[in-house]
Amino acid sequence: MEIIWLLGIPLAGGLLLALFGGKHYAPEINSLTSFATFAASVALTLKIFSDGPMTAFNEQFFIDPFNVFLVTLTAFVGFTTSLFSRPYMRIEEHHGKLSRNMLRLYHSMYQLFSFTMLLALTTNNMGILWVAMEAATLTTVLLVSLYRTPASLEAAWKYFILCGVGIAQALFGTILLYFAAEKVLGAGGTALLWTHLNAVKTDLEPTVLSLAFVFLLVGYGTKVGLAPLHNWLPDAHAEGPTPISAVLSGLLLNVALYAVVRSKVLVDGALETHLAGNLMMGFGLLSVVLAAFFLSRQKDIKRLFAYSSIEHMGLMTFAFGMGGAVATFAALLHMTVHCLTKSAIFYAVGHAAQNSGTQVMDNIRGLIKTNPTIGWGLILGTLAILGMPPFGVFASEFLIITTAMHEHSWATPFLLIALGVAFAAIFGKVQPMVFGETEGLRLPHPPALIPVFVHLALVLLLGLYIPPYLADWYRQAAALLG
Amino acid sequence: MLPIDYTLCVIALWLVLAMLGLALQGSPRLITRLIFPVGALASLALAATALAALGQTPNVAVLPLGLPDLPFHLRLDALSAFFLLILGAASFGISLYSAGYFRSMAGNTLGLLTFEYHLFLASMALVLLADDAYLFMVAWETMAISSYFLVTTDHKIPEIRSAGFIYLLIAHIGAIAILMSFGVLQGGHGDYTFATMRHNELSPLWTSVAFLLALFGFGAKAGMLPLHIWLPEAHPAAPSPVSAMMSGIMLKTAIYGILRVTFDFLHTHQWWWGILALTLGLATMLYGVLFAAVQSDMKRLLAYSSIENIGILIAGIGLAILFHANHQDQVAALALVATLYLALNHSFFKSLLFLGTGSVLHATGERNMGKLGGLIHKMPWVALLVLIGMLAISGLPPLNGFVSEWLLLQSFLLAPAMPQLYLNMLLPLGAAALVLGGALAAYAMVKFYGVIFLGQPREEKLSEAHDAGLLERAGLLWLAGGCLVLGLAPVFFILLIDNVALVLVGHDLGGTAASTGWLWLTPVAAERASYSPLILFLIILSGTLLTFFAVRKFYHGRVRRGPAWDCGYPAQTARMQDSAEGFGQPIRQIFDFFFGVIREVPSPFDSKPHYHGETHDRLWNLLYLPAASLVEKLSALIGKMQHGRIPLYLMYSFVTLIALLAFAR
Amino acid sequence: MTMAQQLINLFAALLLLISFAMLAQRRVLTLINLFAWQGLILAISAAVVAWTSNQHHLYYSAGLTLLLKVLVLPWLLHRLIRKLDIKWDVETLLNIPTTMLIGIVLVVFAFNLALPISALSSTVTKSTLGIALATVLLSFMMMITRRKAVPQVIGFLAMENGLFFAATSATYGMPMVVELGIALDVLVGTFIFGIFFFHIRETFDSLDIKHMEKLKED
Amino acid sequence: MNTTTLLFQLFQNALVLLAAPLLLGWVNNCRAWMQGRSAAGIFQPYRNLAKLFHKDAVLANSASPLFRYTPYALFVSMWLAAAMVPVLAIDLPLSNAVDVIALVGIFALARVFIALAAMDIGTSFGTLGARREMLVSFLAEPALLMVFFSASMIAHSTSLTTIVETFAHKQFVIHPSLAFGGIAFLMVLLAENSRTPVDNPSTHLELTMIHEAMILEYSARHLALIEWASAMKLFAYVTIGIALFLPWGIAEAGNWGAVPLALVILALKLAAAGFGLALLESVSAKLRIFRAPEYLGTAFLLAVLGILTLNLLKV
Repeated sequence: MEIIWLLGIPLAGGLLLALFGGKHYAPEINSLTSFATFAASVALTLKIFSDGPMTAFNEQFFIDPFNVFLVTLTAFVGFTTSLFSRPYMRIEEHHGKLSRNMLRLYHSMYQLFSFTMLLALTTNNMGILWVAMEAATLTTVLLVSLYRTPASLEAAWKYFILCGVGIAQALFGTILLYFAAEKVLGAGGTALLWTHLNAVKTDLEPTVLSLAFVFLLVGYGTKVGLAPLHNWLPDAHAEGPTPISAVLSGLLLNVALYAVVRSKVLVDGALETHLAGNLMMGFGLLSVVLAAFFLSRQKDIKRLFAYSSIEHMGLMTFAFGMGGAVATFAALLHMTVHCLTKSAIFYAVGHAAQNSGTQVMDNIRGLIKTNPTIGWGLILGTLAILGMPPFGVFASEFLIITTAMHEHSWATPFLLIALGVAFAAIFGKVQPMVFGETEGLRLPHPPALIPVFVHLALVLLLGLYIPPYLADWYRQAAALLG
Repeated sequence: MLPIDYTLCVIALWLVLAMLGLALQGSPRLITRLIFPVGALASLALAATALAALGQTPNVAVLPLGLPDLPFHLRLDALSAFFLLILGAASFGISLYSAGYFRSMAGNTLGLLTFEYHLFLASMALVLLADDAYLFMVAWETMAISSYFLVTTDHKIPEIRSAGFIYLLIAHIGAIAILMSFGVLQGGHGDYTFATMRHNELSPLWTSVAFLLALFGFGAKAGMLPLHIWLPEAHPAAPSPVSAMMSGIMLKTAIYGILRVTFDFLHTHQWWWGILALTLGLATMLYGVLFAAVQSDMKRLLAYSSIENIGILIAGIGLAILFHANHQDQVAALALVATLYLALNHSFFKSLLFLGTGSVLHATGERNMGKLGGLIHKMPWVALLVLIGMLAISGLPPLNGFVSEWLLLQSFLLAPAMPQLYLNMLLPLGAAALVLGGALAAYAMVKFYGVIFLGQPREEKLSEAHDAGLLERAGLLWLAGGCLVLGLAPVFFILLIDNVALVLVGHDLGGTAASTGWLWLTPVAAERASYSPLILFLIILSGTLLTFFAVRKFYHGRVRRGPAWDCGYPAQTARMQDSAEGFGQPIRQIFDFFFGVIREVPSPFDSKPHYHGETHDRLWNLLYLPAASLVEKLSALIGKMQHGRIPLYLMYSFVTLIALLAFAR
Repeated sequence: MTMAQQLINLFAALLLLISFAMLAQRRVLTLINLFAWQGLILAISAAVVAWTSNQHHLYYSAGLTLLLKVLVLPWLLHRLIRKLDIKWDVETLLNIPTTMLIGIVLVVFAFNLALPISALSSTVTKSTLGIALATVLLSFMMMITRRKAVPQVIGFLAMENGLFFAATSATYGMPMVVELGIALDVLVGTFIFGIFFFHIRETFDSLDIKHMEKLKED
Repeated sequence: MNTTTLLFQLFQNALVLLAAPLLLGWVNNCRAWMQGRSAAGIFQPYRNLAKLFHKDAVLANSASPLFRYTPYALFVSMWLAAAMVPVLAIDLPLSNAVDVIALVGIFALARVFIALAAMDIGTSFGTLGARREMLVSFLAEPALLMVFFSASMIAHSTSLTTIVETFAHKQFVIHPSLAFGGIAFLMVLLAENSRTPVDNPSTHLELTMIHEAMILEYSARHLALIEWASAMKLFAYVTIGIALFLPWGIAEAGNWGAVPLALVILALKLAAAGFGLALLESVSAKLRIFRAPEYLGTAFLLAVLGILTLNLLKV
């Protein structure tokens, strides 16, 4: 029942906004819808929390602790981002960057996008999962090119082509999965249902599944932004409107990673080997290291943080790849804190860029002077994302690194060096933007900074104290993923 | 209520004060008149608690915070207690001083600063109490961040910004090393409480790895060669009370860390660790003091002198390790006591000196010693109190600096024969280096005091200089008094420190330290070495008075004032005194291979002669720039990957796919 | 070996042939026609599979394919090309013979990869999986080698065809809901491509993707 | 520590106080003789002091209290230093309160004060003198300490009493380490007491002077105290040398009967030492100030070498 609300609200909202999205009250509708979605997700969560995993609509939907926590997270960040996008988009409009029609497109697509993500998370059907992922691409690609500038077009095109091709590989993987499954489950509808696959995973044909996983990994991995498949990511993040960058970084990547992990569970069941894990660890490590070194060359602030997202997704992938209770726990925690922190950073970055009329870091200076809250939000968020205690990112990184230390000690030097380099690069660039002298202008509308500080407060909390119910929630999820 | 509960209360109070600081941004008077004094009292309470806890058995606490499987463990044993004592005692003076010092600061800046200041205090206390890796790292990095923001308080100045950046970067790298060290220490149990680390038995290889990582990590915070580069940048950049706290207290937390890991977690010691620490320490000391002697910025000078003292501390630790590894525990205890005592002393006199520079800065707005001078007439209080600190840091009897140096030299001298023959050679060399360092420190300090406070004012504006206010004086007095007391009655404190030595090396000086009464300091045995600062002091004092009145009695006390004679040279101006550079010139000449010197010397025919000289740290070019450029090169290489062409990107995924397929089947 | 099997294999061979042709083809219009032919063959093979293994939902997907890939998409592309009057020949990044050689290597690789799998297949059409994979890889190849937007898109759609072929022949088609979803995505995707063509066209007044190499690490 | 020892301590205090100028006078006399000048008589220092004490003191306008009270501190610390060296009898209560390290510390204290006082007036010469003094000291001090260390390593103690006791009791053994130490000590002695080759007490030539440059601004009783202090410093150094390198004939602990004899022997030793000092000064030329570091560095290295040989040869 909650599922209908959960999926229905954004869908309806999307269609509604397709009509009224250009009106001046559209942002409020947008936020309201997102809030309703969030409420639905909370209801769903409570339900799951009280009476365990469930399936719905003859098993087409499946909710367990793993995805329900992602659902809540997605809905929450979707909501806060909509709050942020209100003033942000107003200011963009005020600067004459956007027309009414563009706003209409933006608002309706925003809702549809969250719909597709929620669908991808809640569905039980690997095929639908694929469809939803593809749809997520389709809904965002036009938003990336919203400004119609050459750069934004180029970014969108790359995003479209690369993710399209990638996702096609994922489809092939899904087909192979089905191919293997129908031997066991027989042809027809049930053979793609994750629950059923999970039940029989040990009987699935290993050779097929290993191939299938390769395709799935390459496919969904492209959307996760694993190096060397990440090339669309910085462009798309940099050129799209900031709220979209925020949800892309904070949510879409998580959802893609979710898809990978779901497939990994099946494959691990079928193969005795640790193939899937090793592949993921390899990709993860590569992404972390490459991203870290990319960081120091960035000039555009949003690209900078896009690369940091790649780094962190790599870290999560690595952790999931390691497997085991602690590592998975850490990965889930990292998903949460990274999502919160990174979106908060993008909020601050968005206003910072508007404030100084550019995304080029050398021209952004003295934020603390012109707009203290933005400045503090940015620098605190940066410290948090760099894994500085007492923020939560440190907690998860602590767990990941310490686990890596006594399970794959060879990997830790790379991780740590990468973290060090990333720190030098990011902090060296952010500090002069925040501090120093400037004659900056104020914003025409008051910036939305409640979301920033709400997120940062949550991250801080998670660094100092993880509420017990949240903890065993993660634990259950970790147990599910094995 | 156990001592640890009291300490926790103090920490909580500090955190509350921090919050209040943010809340009361509007009313600076309230902040300076209320928050800082209360914080100071809290410090005092902390010091008292620590003093009480020094002799007691360790007591522990667990807070329901942190990671679900790893809540915050806290533990208060003699070692923590001792460093908490340092924290409390020094920060009492500093907070008192700050109450007066910051009164002229703008409201919102002051509010933030108050927040960071007390957060800094609390985090330092937590570092000392932490009993699991997670809490330790959290507190450690919080300490780094809060101090970073304190350093960059005046962030409008580019130098200060870069200083802050370097500081935080090196702190972070150090933290990473520390984390790795903990990772090694927990030895695969996956349990990160210190309790397990204490009981782990690691293989010699891994113990060495852990030790080296810890030395690196904590050394980075302490400012050990070659990781000292941030210190002379960051400490001067901060507002003086903060500099005082960083130099006086924060550096000690790094020493605490080294001691904690080396003597508490690692049970079997390799004697070469001792050699390593000793050499590094002495090198650091000489490096620091040489650079201190040639500085012309008074706070940089002090910062470098902090590097020197840190060097001595590390050398002392190395000595202790050496003896401990050779099972000569009594001498090891002696070396440790000396080290810890120096740590205590340094926290007093270095804070005192930094605060003194603060007052000078306040009164004149000038950090360059070349523009100061003659302030003893304008600010007698500060001059007197700083004089005490300066004598103390130069290691002159009967003040406290001398006691620790004396003890350290004793532990060099009383060392029984080592199994490793060449060590017997090396130790005297170490002693020689130590003594040389001490003498050079005196040189630097005479320069410091003489150029700032003595002579004639080098600038016009110095005539407006005013003495420090009441609260500042109170703070300075407390610290100066500490220097005196620690210098005159060392036996009490050494008996306290003995507990720490007992905890660390399982042996203490025992009764012998006070065998011949509290008046006499006899570390081993009366006939081997004894020193009674109080008697010495009394004799000097009474002697001086005696002579003074005797001269008055037998002759007269008549005095006339007149212009300085100066060999009858008529046209004396203030510019003819030695500038700071001038005073450091001999050092720069003798040890020129240490310094990268840039000088513009005017030609004899200049109509407007202009002299400019600066000394650089060679290591900067030798070590840090290459590292940075290496990273640059690497990222340039990797950057080529992102070539912007779709076919190329498609090719990446294509190749990846093919490769994986080939790999997977 | 039954009639149906032979038929399927024949179609598979044709499919492969066409994708090679596309790889080699220079002219956009012909490319589109080839794509249409591919779609047609797909549809028929789907129908045949449906008929032999009387899986009824395969008829629907066959019909869907006919509608979408033979009629709608080619028509759309034609209209586009007429609108944007792009009649030029397609320059490739690699010269054709090299492309062909690599293509052959790919095919061999694909077959090797597929052998153990199709050995397990219970369907009448075991050997086709390799061909499907080969088609996918070839279209991928094509996307890499073309430097104009439209051929790239066609390559993309051809890849979709390959996937579809795998779905129908190797397995007896995915569940209907999935099929529909995929079809929807393809359709929407093509529309969006269309929109993009116009945008790109009006911004760079050409559909050459070499204009779109600005965003990079320099 | 009983009353007798206390009394004896007072006696030695008085002795050094009075005998120090005498030694200075003696050295100057010898020098005069060797350089063929007519000597002023060995009591000249006393006359100088008396004269200075009677004069009115003149202070520079910019003089601070530090400048004014330094001479007293200087005087007392030198007195203390001289008084704590056991040359007549072994157990001096003071030398328990202050061991060799502290002794060096006291010298350093005095030096720092005089240097500060020199900078206080803010004349070019004062600062110049202070700088040079510190330059000399930061090399001389370690050298001196190293000499002490080699001695105290032989005696396994840093307390002067024990050291002297050990040496006095040992039947005559050549300590090669002490030989090095002896030379080093001699060099330090010359440097520290501002005599040639490092400094020249009898000149006010700007470019060469060190000690004199520092006390240029002092007059009358302050100057007198300083002069007296430096006399006692010389005395202290010479007696230290005697105590370390030729302690024989010193009175045993508690054996007060031997004190008169010891006194005579000491007088002879001092006379010899003073003569030797004068000889050295007459035959050696003053170094350029920039050479001083090399000279003192040599002293330092010699002292360290002494310790190394001590560890090597175990004697």
